[in-house]
Amino acid sequence: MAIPSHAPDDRFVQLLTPEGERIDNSDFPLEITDDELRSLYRDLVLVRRVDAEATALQRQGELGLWAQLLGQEAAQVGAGRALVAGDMAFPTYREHGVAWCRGVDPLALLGLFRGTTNGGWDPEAHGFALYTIVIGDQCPQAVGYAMGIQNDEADNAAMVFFGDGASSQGDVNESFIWASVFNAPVVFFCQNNQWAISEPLERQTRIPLFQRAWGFGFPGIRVDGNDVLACLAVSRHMLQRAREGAGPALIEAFTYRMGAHTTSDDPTRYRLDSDVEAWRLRDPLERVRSFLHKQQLVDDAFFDELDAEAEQLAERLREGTRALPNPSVDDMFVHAYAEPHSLVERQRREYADYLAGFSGGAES
Amino acid sequence: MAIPSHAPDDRFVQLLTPEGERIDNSDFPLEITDDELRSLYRDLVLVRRVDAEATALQRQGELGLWAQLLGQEAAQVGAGRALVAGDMAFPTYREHGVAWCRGVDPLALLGLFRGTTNGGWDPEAHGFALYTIVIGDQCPQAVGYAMGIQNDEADNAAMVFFGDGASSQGDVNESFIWASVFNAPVVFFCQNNQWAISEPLERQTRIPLFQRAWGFGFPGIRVDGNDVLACLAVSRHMLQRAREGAGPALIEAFTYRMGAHTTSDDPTRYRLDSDVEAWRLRDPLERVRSFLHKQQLVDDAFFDELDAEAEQLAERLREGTRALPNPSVDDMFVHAYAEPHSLVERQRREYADYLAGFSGGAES
Amino acid sequence: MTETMTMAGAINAGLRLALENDPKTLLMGEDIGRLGGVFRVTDGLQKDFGEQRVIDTPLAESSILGAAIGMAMRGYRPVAEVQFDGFVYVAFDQIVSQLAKMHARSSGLVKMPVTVRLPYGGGIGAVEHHSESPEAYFAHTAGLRVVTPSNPVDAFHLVQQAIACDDPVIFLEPKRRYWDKADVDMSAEPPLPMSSARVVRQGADVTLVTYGPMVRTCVEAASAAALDGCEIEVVDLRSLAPLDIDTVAQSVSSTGRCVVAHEASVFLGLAAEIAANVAEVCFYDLEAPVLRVGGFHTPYPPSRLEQHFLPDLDRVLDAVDRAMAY
Amino acid sequence: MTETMTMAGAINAGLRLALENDPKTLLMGEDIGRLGGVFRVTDGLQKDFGEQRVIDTPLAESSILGAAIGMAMRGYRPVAEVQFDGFVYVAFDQIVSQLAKMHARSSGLVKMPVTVRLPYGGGIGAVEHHSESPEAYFAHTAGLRVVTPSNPVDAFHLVQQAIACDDPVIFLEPKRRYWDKADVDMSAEPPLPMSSARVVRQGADVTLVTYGPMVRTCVEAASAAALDGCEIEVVDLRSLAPLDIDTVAQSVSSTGRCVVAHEASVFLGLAAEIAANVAEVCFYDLEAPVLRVGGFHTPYPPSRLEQHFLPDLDRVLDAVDRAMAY
Ligand SMILES: Cc1ncc(C[n+]2csc(CCOP(=O)(O)OP(=O)(O)O)c2C)c(N)n1
Ligand SMILES: Cc1ncc(C[n+]2csc(CCOP(=O)(O)OP(=O)(O)O)c2C)c(N)n1
Ligand SMILES: [Mg+2]
Ligand SMILES: [Mg+2]
Repeated sequence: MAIPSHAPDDRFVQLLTPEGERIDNSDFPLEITDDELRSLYRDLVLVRRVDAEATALQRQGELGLWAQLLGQEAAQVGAGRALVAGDMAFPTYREHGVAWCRGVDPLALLGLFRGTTNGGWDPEAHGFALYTIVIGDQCPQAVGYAMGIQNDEADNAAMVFFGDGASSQGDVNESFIWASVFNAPVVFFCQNNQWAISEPLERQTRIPLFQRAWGFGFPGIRVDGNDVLACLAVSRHMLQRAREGAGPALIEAFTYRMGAHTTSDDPTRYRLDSDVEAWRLRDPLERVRSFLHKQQLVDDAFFDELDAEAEQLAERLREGTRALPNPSVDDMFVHAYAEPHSLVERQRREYADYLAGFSGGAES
Repeated sequence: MAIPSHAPDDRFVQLLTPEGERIDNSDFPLEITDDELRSLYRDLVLVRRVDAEATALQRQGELGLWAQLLGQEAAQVGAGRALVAGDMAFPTYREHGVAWCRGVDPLALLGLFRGTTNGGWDPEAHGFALYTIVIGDQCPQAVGYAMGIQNDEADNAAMVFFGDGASSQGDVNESFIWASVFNAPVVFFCQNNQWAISEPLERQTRIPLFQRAWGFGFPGIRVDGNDVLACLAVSRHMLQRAREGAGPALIEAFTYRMGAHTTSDDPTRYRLDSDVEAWRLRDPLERVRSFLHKQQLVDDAFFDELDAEAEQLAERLREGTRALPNPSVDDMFVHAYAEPHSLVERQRREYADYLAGFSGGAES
Repeated sequence: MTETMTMAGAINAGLRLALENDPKTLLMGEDIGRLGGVFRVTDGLQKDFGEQRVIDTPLAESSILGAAIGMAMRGYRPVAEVQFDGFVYVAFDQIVSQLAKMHARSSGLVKMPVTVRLPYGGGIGAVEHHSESPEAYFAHTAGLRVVTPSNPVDAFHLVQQAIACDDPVIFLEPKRRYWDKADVDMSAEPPLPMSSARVVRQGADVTLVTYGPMVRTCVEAASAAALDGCEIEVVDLRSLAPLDIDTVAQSVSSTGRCVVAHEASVFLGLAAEIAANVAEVCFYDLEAPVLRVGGFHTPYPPSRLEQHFLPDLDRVLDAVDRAMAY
Repeated sequence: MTETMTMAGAINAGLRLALENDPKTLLMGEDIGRLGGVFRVTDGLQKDFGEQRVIDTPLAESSILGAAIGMAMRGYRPVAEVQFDGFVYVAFDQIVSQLAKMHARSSGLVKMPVTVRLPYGGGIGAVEHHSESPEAYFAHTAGLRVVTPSNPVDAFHLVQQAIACDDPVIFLEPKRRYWDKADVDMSAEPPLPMSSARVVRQGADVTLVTYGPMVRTCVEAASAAALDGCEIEVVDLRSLAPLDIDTVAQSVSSTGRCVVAHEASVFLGLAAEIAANVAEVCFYDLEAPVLRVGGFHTPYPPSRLEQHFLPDLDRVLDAVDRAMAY
C-alpha cells in the first residue's frame, strides 16, 4: 500500500454504517463468517457490560477509580480481534476491550483499579503488556519489542494503543521515527476519542491525526472507530503487512469518549450534552445488532443467551472484586528487585519486626 | 502559501547554482541590492575565517574544543541575515554564522569553547539565545518565546536552529505540535548536514526531513543550504509570514558538514573522502564569488580589502583568545541563583577561607 | 480579610492575586483552564484572566517546561503545572539541564522566574504514578529552589513568594492535604521568608523534623506522645532547598535528639541530608543518632499497601521511642 | 590470560565477552557502531557482531531506554549507552517510571535485565553538560542498581556482572579515568560480588569513603597523608545502590573517623546517605562527625573553574585534617 500522503481528504474507512448497512471497500475487503460476526457482537456486549459493572463497583466504593471505555468498544474489539498468537499489544489504561480479546480476566483489570496490584497478568502469556499510565511511555517499548520480533525473524507484530492526547508526547513521536527507520513490525493504533480529559482535539493538533504519519514516512489511515468491522479489517491489513516486513502504520480510530475521563472526572464542566447525544446515534453496538437482525443471523434466543451470559459475568465480577485478596506486605519487598538486595532485605526484616510488635491485627 | 503536502517530489529551492548562475523562483523572489550581495559575500568569508581560526586555536591548545561550521556558511548567513531587530534566534552549538549576523563577537563563542564561560553574550541584546548543547532543548523554548511574542502582539518571530540528528528528539517534535496548535510565530530552521556525528541521515529518517512538517500541519520546504540567496529568500519569506500571523514553517537547509563533527572527532572512521569531495564542488562561497565576478559587482580591490579585513579579524581572535580572562571562583557562587541562597553563601565563604589558607597562588 | 479555606482554595487565591498583581504572570498546564485543574486548584482563573494567561497546553510536560523557559526569556513569569508527581520525569531534562542552569550559564543575564506547581505524595488511594515523592531529585539539583506548604496559610503565601522569586521554584503541593481547612488572612504579610522553617510545636525532649503532608501526622504524633509525657518539638521545614538548617540545629541542640520523617524513600531522601548536616553541626549535643522514618526502597506499592509504605503516627512514634532509648 | 588495558579497553573486553556468551545480549546507542563510541569503548564490536546486535540508534535517548525495555520484555539483555551524563535526563522518565518499576508492578513476572552505560563526572575540560554526576538521582530510585568502577579490573568484571544481573543496572563510567591502565586477567573470576565495596588501602586513623573517579585521588591523598604519619583507610564503594554499608561501618568502627568524598554536589549527594547511615550504626564509635567533601551547590562551572568544583587531594586532606582535629 502506498503512503497515502497525497490523499486529498480525510474520509474514513467504514464497512458498516450507523444504520447497520454493510459497505464494501476494495482496499480493505473483509471475509468474515456468520459465527465471527456473532462472536464480535458478543465481545462488544460483554466488554460493555464489564465496563458498566466496573463503573458501578467504583460508585459502590469497591474500586478507587475506573477509566470507562464506553463508546470505544468497536475500536478495541476490532483491533484486539485482529491480533494473533505471538503478537504483542501495548495498552494504555483504557484498553479493557483489547484485554478481553487477549484473554485477560476482567477481574485482573479490576484489581488494578481497586489497588490490589499494579500489574495483574502475565504479559507474555497473553500477548498483552501491562497497562501504562504515564502517557506515551509504552510506544518506544512497543517499537523495541517489535525490533526484537525482527531480530527473532518471527512472523508477528506489535500493536500499540494510545490516545489523541498522547499524540503530543515526545516519546510517541520518537517511536514513529524508530519504527520508520528500523522498519519495525509495529502498528500504531490511536483511539481519537476527541478528548484528553477536558482538552478537545484542537489542543493537540490542527490537522487530522492520521496525517501525522505523513511526516514520518509510513501509512496513516483513519477508520470509523465505532465500526467494529472497519477496525477489524484495517487492523488485520496493517498487522499483516507489518508481519510481512512492510513496516509500521498508523491507524486513527475516529471515535468518542461517551463517559467521563474517569470516575473522578466531571465532563459537564467542559463539554456539551448535545455533542454526546450526536455520537450516541453512532453507537458501535447498535449498528451490529441491527445488521445481524437484518441479515437474520440471529434470533431472540441468541440475545437472551447473551444477556444471560452478561448477567453471569457481571455477577462474577461483583463477587470476584469483593473477594480480591489484598496484597501481602511482603510482596512489596519481595518484588522490588529480581535479585537479593541488602537494603530492601534489611527494611523488610525491620518492618516485619515492627509489625510483630503490635497485636497481629496491624498486619493487613 | 499552501501547505506543500502534495508536493510530488523533494526538489529544493535554489537561486544560485554552484556555477554561480542566478535562477529565478516565482515563489521566492529576491530583491537584493549590489551592496547587499557584496556584504553577504563578506559575511561568508569572515565567518569561514572565524571558523578556520578557531579550529587552528584549538589545535594550538587554546580551545578545549571547536564545532566547525565549514560548509554551512550559506545556510547560517542566509538565515541569520533574514532576521530583523526584535526577532529571536535559538541556536545549537554550531551557529557561529548566525551569531555573526546577530552581532555577537566571535570572541564570545571562543570563550565558550575555551571554557571561560558557559554563556558569553546577552541573548536579549543580540536577539540570539545562548548556545544549547543538549540536542533539541532549545525548540520548545523557542516556541514559548514565540508565544510570548504573540501575547505581546509584537511584529516579530523566533527562529530555531537544529540539525538532522536533532529531528529525532521528542522535544523537537513536541515543539512542532505546539507551534502548530498555537500558530506561534516561529520558523524551524533545520540544517541537514547529512551527519549526526558518525550517523548518516538514514538513522534519523527514511523520507526527506522537510516532509516532517506535513505530519504537523504547517509548510515544510527544502532549500539548497549551500546557496546563501535561497536560504535568505526562503527564510525571509517564512519569517515574514510568521510575523504576519500565518504561523510556523519548517525549512530544511540541505547542506553538508565538510569538517569533523568537532575537533575531537575523526570522520575517516565513518565516511568516505569521495563524498566530501563531491560536496566541495557545491561550495557556498565559490558560487557567490563567481557570480559577483560575472556580474562585475566587484573588482580585485574588493577581494584584497576583504582578505585584509579577514586577516585583521583572525589576528584579533588569536590575541583576544589568549587574553580572555579566566572566570573568578566567586562567579561560580554568585551566579548560581538570582536571589540570596543560604547554602551557596556558606559554601562560598568556606571555600574562600579554605583558599585563603594557601599562599594566594592557589586562587586562579 | 480572613476566610476559611482549603489548601487547594488557598493556592487558588494566591494564584489569583499573582495574576492580578503582575500582568506578566501566566499559568500553563494540562486541564488547568476550562476544567480548573483535576484538583480544581485553578478553578475560575481562565474565565477571569483569559486563555492567553491561563493556558491549556498540549499533553507534553517537557514542552510545558520548555515553553515556560522561553516565556521567561521573553519577560514573563510562568507558573507551570504538572498534573501529578509521576509525570514530572518527562520534563526532567528541561528542569535540570535548562531551567536550573540558565541563570548561572548566562552569568546572571537571564533570569528564570518560573514556578513549577506539582501535586505530590501519597495517601489518596490513587493508581500508580500518582503518589510519588520526587523532592530529593529537585533538592539535589543546584539552581532550583524547592518549597512545600503543609497548611492553607503557608500555601497562600508561599505560592506568591515562589512566583515573585527570580529563581526557578519547584512548588510541591501535598495532595492529600488539599482539603485541610484553615483561616487565611489574605491581606496579611507573609509570616516568614520563603526559605525559612517553622517550629510548629514546641517540646524539650526530641526534635521531629518534617514537611508537607507529614507535618499534620507529626503534630498528631506529638500530641499523642505528650500524653505519655514525651515532649516533641515539631519543625516544619517549608523549604527543602535551601534548608533552614539553623532553625533545625537550634532545636536539636536544645533537645539533643532528632527524628526526621517523610514519605519519600529514606535512602538518599531529604532525611539523609538533614541527618548528615545535623550530626555535623550538633555533634556534641546529640545524645542519639538522628533517626529517619520514611518510605521503603521499593517502588510505591499498589494503594492497598500504601498505609504500610507511608509513615504513620505509630511509625513516627516508634522512631521517637528509639531515639529516646539512647 | 592477562593484558594491560585501559579502563575503556577493559569495558570493551567485558562487553565483547558478554556478546559472545549470550546471543540475547545486544548493545544500543548513538555512534556506538561504526564509530565505536565517542570514547571508543565499543570499538570493533559492530564489525564483529553485526548491526542487529550493536545498534546505532536515532538521536533520542528516551527511546533508547524505551526500546531497551521493550527488548527486555522480548527476552533480550540490552546494554543501552547514553553518550554523556548530561544527556541521560532526557531518558529519565523511561528509567524512573518504567525500567525501575517493571519488575515490582508485574509481581516479578517481567524481568528488566537492562544495563545503562553512562560516562560521568568531570575533569576532562569538557563543555557544558559533559561533566555531570547524576548518581544520586539513580541511587535514590528504588528498583535500580547503581555501580561504578574505579579501575580497569573492576570495570572488566562489573560490566559483565551488570549485564548478567536480572535487575536494571546503571553502570557509571568515570570518564576521566578511561585511560588509566592496569593488568587485567580476563580468565579470572570476579574478585567480588557486584554490590560489594572494597578496602583499597588500609589505615588506622580515619576512613575515607569514595567511588569512581575519586578513588585514585583519595588513594593519592592517603599516600601523601602517610608521609605526615596519618594512616587513611580508603574504601572504594563500587556499588552505590545498594551500599555495602557493612564494609564501611566495619572500617569506621575501627578508625572512629570518616570522611566521604565525591564529585557530585554534597547537598543530598551519596555522602549524605553514608554520613546518615554511618552516624547511626557507628554512633558510639565516632570520635568526629562524618565529614563530606564534594561539589558545591552550583551548576557545574565552565571548565576553567572545574578544578575548584572538583575535590582534589588538598580538599580531601583538609577534610581529613578537620576530622582528625575533633
Ligand atoms: C505524562 C502524563 N501526563 C499527564 C497524565 C495525566 N493524564 C491521564 S489521562 C490524560 C489524558 C489522556 O488523553 P488521551 O491520550 O486522549 O487518552 P484518553 O484518556 O482520551 O483515552 C492525562 C493528561 C499522564 N497520565 N501522563
Ligand atoms: C540529548 C543529547 N544527546 C546526545 C548528544 C551528543 N551529541 C552532540 S552533537 C550530536 C549529533 C547532533 O547531530 P545534528 O543534530 O545533526 O547536528 P550537527 O552536529 O550535525 O550540527 C550528538 C549525538 C547531545 N549533545 N545531546
Ligand atoms: Mg482521548
Ligand atoms: Mg547533522
